[in-house]
Amino acid sequence: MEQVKVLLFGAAADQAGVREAEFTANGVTLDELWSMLTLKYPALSPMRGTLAFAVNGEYAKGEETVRAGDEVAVLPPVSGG
Amino acid sequence: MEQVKVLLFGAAADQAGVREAEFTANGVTLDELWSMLTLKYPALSPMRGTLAFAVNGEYAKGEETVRAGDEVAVLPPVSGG
Amino acid sequence: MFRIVEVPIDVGALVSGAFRPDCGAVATFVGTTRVDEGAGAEVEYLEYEAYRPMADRKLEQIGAEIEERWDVGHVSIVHRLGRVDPGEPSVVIVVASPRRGPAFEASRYAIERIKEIVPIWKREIWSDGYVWVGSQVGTRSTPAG
Amino acid sequence: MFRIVEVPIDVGALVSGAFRPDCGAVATFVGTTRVDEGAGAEVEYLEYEAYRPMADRKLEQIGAEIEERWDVGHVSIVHRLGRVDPGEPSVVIVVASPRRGPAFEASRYAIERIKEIVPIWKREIWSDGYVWVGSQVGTRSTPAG
Repeated sequence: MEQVKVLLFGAAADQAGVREAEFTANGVTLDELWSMLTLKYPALSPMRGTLAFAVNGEYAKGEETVRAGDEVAVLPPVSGG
Repeated sequence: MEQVKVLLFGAAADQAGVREAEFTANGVTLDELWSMLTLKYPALSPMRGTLAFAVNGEYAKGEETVRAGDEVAVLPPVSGG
Repeated sequence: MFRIVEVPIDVGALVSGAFRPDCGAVATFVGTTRVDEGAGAEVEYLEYEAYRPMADRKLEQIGAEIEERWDVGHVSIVHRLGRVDPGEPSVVIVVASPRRGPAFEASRYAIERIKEIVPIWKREIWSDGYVWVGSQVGTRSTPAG
Repeated sequence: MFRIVEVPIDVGALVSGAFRPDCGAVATFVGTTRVDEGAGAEVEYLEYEAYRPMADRKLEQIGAEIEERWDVGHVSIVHRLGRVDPGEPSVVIVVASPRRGPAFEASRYAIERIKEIVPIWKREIWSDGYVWVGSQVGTRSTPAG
């Protein structure tokens, strides 16, 4: 399988209108995956500056490589507590 | 009545061997009362530097005047909490 | 003990669970739902969601950071998800230490770190819509309210 | 609520009693009996005494000082007297505030002030004698232990 699973939370899930998406990708950067994501869900675009990302449950930067089978999370500013 | 009641607490009660004493006094300073107290309970003398006093339930300095009917308390360093 | 739960938190049991004969100080922080008011509306409740199990691991990470930095005998953090009504606890932090300085510092550190790194989000549900705290995205017509 | 008691303190009830819809933060400090060890002996329990009603009034004074200095919605201080066994609470301070900064600061202030101005004294009862904390007067042959 060549799928990357993307999970969206909080305000990002709201803006995209979905909490989960799948993309056919392997060896792309998080930044490239973000482009694929905003192509499909353009309402996410303005949020870019506020978002963080996680790959397989750990924070990751835009240049990090994503492989098939990875789980990517789109994380708005956390507001626990 | 011309009596001043003196209450002793903690280590001071231990050193004096009593928790309460009465002195015939009116218009003396706390320092003068302290002299009367140590005359009766000499073991208290070495504690002077560590002690505080209260007159009628409020902290008071050595030069404060004590009148008949007042309640004086001899207070070692507090250690609540 | 680090836990994310979807039921009310038993604060008393958490605090008592931290008492130990080798510790003289237990500092506790409880975050509760506060009713803000603005623009003729008010917060009715908060609703929390988390990215799990990442959020669970980040709570554990905060516990490990505390044990590296301070002399502590016990650290518990419990965060609630779902609807939390006004005055109810959403997060409880309990730190026991031999001395009070480390207990106070570590409990404060824990809540600051939760607000930095734990993937949990809250919506304020107002009488006239909701707003995601921190993102200011929602359905209220006056989200700054 | 400021109280000096001679029975175990119900910490959970005190903390829950501070939850209010206009406050988002509840900071609690609990002082517990710690078992020190030294010179082949150990602390078996603590024993507290107070000069009342001055001690009661001084607790109330601390509450008033806190309300002058910080925006708080609730302050409780309960101090226990008599024998307090290892791991048991001798003092519980609970402060609720709209925001966490004042809650942390005020709860810390309360315990520091208690140790400064409230006429309460504790003895450490060791296996080989007792010592008045702060005065170093007692029956132990090695009171520095």
